[in-house]
Amino acid sequence: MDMLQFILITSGAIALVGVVCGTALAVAARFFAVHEDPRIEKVAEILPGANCGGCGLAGCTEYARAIVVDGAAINLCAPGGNEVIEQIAAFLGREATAAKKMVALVLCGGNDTQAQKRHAYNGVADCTAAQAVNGGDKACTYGCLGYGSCSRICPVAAIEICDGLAKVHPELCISCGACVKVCPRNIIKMVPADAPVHVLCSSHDKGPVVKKMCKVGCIGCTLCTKQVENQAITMDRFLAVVDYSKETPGKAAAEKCPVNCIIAADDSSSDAQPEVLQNENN
Amino acid sequence: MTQYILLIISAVLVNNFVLTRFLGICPFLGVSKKLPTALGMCGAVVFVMTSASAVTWLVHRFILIPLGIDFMQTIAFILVIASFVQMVDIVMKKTAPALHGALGIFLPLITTNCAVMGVAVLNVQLTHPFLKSVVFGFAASLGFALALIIFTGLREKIDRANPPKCFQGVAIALVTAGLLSLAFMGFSGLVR
Amino acid sequence: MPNLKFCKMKIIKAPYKSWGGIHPRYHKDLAADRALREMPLPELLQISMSQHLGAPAKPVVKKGDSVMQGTLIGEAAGFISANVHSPVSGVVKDVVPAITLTGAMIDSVVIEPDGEDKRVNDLAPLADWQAVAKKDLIARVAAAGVAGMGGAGFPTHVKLSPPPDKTIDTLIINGAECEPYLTADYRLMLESPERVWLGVSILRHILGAKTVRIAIEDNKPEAIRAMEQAMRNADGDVAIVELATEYPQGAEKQQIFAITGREVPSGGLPMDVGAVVENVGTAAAVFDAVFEGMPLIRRITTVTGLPLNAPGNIIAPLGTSYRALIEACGGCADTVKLISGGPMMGIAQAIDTVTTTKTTSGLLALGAPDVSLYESMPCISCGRCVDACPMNLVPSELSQYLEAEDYEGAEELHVMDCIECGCCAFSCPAHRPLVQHMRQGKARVMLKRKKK
Amino acid sequence: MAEAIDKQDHLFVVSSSPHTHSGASVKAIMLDVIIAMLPLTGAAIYLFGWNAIRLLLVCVISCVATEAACRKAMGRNAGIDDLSAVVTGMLLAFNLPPALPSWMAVTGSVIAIALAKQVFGGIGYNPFNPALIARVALLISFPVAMTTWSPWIMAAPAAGIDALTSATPLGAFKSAIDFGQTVPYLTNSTTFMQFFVGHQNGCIGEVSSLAILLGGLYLLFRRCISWQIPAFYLGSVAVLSTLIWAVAPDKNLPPHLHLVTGGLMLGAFFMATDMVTTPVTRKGMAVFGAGCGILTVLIRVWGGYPEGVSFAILLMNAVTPLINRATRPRVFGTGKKKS
Repeated sequence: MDMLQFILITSGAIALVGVVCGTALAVAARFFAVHEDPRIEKVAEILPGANCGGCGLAGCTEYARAIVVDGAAINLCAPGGNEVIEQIAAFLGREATAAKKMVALVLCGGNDTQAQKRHAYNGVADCTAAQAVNGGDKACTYGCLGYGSCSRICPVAAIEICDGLAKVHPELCISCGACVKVCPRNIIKMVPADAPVHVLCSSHDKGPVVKKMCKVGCIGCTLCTKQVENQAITMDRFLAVVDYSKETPGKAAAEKCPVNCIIAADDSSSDAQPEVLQNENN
Repeated sequence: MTQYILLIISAVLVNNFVLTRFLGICPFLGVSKKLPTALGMCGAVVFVMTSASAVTWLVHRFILIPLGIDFMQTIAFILVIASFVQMVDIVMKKTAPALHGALGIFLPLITTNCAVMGVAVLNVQLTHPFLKSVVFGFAASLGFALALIIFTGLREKIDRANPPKCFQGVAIALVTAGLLSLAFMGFSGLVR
Repeated sequence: MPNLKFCKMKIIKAPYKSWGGIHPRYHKDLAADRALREMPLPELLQISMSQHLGAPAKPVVKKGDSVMQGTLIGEAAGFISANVHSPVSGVVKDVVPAITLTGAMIDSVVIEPDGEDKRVNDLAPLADWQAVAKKDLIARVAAAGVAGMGGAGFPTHVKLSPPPDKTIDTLIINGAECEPYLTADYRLMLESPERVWLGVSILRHILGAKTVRIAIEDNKPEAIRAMEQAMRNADGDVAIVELATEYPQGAEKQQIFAITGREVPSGGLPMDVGAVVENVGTAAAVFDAVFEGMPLIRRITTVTGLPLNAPGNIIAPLGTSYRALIEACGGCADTVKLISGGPMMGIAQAIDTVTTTKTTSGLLALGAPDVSLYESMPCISCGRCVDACPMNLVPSELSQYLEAEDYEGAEELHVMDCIECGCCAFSCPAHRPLVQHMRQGKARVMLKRKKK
Repeated sequence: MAEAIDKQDHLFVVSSSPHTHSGASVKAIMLDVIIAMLPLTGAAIYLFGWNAIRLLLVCVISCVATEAACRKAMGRNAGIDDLSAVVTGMLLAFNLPPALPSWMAVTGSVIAIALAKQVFGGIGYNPFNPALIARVALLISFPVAMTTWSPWIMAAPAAGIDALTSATPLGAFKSAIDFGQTVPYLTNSTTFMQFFVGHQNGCIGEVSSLAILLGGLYLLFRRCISWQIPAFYLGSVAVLSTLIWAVAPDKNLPPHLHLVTGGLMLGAFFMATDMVTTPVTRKGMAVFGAGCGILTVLIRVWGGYPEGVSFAILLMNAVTPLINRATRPRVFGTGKKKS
């Protein structure tokens, strides 16, 4: 038996096995075929794959299916940003409609040194749990409880608890909105990342009541509303509220605020937002 | 009959594929997070290992040996096993899409799984006759299934444990697998 | 009424043994021998519109109105809700949201009593209640704002109106009072057993229940004797059931099982097994509402606890502040924890200006030595909670699921069947806040179900 | 606890109900286990003298030190004050042969605490019994040292049985069977009582069934352990060994000797009853005990090792989560048709 013959037999035999197997597979594939739009997979690949649920669906693949099959809007993926929107638009031949970059913001400034407690809470260290036990331990019923439900649910660890107060790091936030949903006191809001001014308080209590409970709570003095034009800050039941659709520099308002619960863009980076993320181990 | 029973005990307990021979670790770690998924994996592995050991034996005995090309054993076996796994994959995608999704990448990974390959090669090495090969393949897959099911139970406990950061995830799972294999040492000498 | 056959009152042992349960230290001796007494009228009463389970009532008075004892001040808002009446005559000082015992902000009517106790007679006494239509009796119970006095405060008229496809054959009157410390029901049975029994007769008449069982734990022999005496002329299938002294024998589902052997199905109500359970206090309130035309405007509250100088059983008007109650019992030193209700299921209070409601069966002050703190130690799988759970759940496993926020897994393990009795957390050597885990799990599962 | 409250100033403590507690604590349970081990400690010292004291001290000290070091390294606050490391140390010492070098005992202690317990996050999270993991690891790593049985101290030549053969009864029996020799112990009627009080070779804590029973009864009385595990463990060993013995009486140990030799008693009362690694339901505990018994007999009679208690318990530890899952009690109001 010469070498060539041997090689031929070998490859022939293996090929035979391969053909038999291949045929069987082909038959099986025919009988058990599953039809799925191949574009779903492609769109899912474009999406960031964080599965954060910010679009309102169970995960990136589900969102991809919604886009391709149900024609859902393509600008719902906050973590992906404009880049992803453009890619999907190009792939599916749809129009790209950019969304404004939003970040989460905790509308409370009352940390443990500035806000009073009403009782000594003992139990599960979780905001929802603490809220369920006699309404939470912070004296102000609008204040951040600081047990970190938002920080635990955040998929990118962008929320830090400092001195009993949750703080969002805007540069890390992917605006999935998970924290907004989980907060039992509904004091986390999505705000435009470039908004110039924020009121860090959610209390609708009257001034004297607020004053008793918190050093940095909005007392409803209305001074700030007079510092801005076109009603970018308005009063709503003793609380100054920023209308983010109107862009107004708020430095003057921040300076006038007697309780310092208003922060304006140019000093927010140094003062209001701590730079270093501490390692949350418990 | 006795030899088959001993063969089964040996392959399931004494020389457990996962815990004593350390074969098939990849799906062992990969699909041990939820019991239903693990059970699905067990079913797939039992099917693939049993039928693959039968077919590889036939291929080896009636194609490779007569042609004198048993050095092609590895390639031929991979071909056969890969087709089997692909078959399971296709069928499962149609009949049990949820399970298919849960198994994910680990289903095709049986293809190159050393456990399946190992049973085929061991059959050749130990010169098992046909029936014994099939029984051995079946018993080995049962051993894999036993280890996987036990480990899945443990995994559910470990996933709620609180190991230090550097041990979280697969590391602690491997430690546990090691301890489990330590416990399985007790069966050594059971079949002499 | 059917044949008046005179027979001696039957006292039977509970025929079935319910599962699980614990034996806490009862401390009932603190207040058990203190006779019921009224307290001096507080300067202000702050009556919450959320006196009961369900929707808070709608205030129907405004600042400056003068009210009399029994004037309707809050109107039931919906089917599961109850009327609220003024407990005193006086002037409405304000209608404002105030913190209730659960920590929620609910509209409350603040009344300054004038001390004259003039009474309004909106509800005429129905001495011949047997001649009154059942429908009208239920309407009377609803008008009087009667709600369950055991602790949950479920509006009684709702319980008395089961859907037509449910037949109620058994009426159980709950006098078990298995909560440690509390003696309000005990004193009531001891001092006015006739009121209780007549109330029971009215309830029985309304429901048409063949079987009536008065359930009392066997650590209250005097109460059993008093009730036996009051019920000596009872006819039909009526008996006092002596329950074993074990917490939670007073829990509805466990009590029904101990007495009838029937299990209220998972997710179901007692009426699904043909039973209605009413507290002895509710029975007395029904009697007052029907027989005397008196709405539910006050209740017995056991004010107790080791730091308290003179524990007692106080008949207090609704809206009495906890501080006033404590002062009426001689004040106390060094309260670390103030609990509305008993130690097992009561609600810890943040402030003592909260006021009593129809459900305030007790006010318990705990000093530092009695307070055990929860720690989040890991579960050591001792299985004591499994032994203690009267619902046969596996609290250890459940709490770990809930800690991992696996709410679907917890739902499969029947977290919704948890009755929050506290047996698990009581017996947990790792001091895990098991009940809190369960509550959170239940809340999450409810939220999920609502969304669907 | 009191300090924590004092710090709270005028604020009331608020927590979810219940507001009262049975007073049970992990520490109290561990203390009870230590008390239950006192008769055992006495017996070990009486029988093995200095070696027992040495092993106990070495194991306890190194276990506690390892635990403290691990907690510190991991930056976890809860330290060694729950006494669980002391219990592990004592149990490990009881599972070691008297002449084992101290450094091996230290190695075992480190394995028990660091590898089998703290790696998982400490007490409550470990899936396997730490002391048994250490024993098995030592047995596999140092087979000679772990099976060198220097005889108990009182084993004067006058003793009725041959205590100086440097083998445990189970080991001597197994090798006798293997080499076709005459089987010892089968004829002597006083053997059982001698074994029962502890006159046999073996690990320092496993020889005296009497002392173990005393401790076990204390644990049962204090409700630290449930009766199901020891009862079903010993019961299944008794039943199975009776059956096997009845089939071939000359080749197998009689059941009453199975019960008092090797680590069975220690295992049934102290090792298989470790709360963390055993099922939580009563039914599960029964299954666990029975499983341990079956595996023990399986390994003793047919396995390569003369003794199977450690392996049996570890294997059952491994299936504990599955047992828990399978033996969940029927929830009130489910499963039964409403009446």
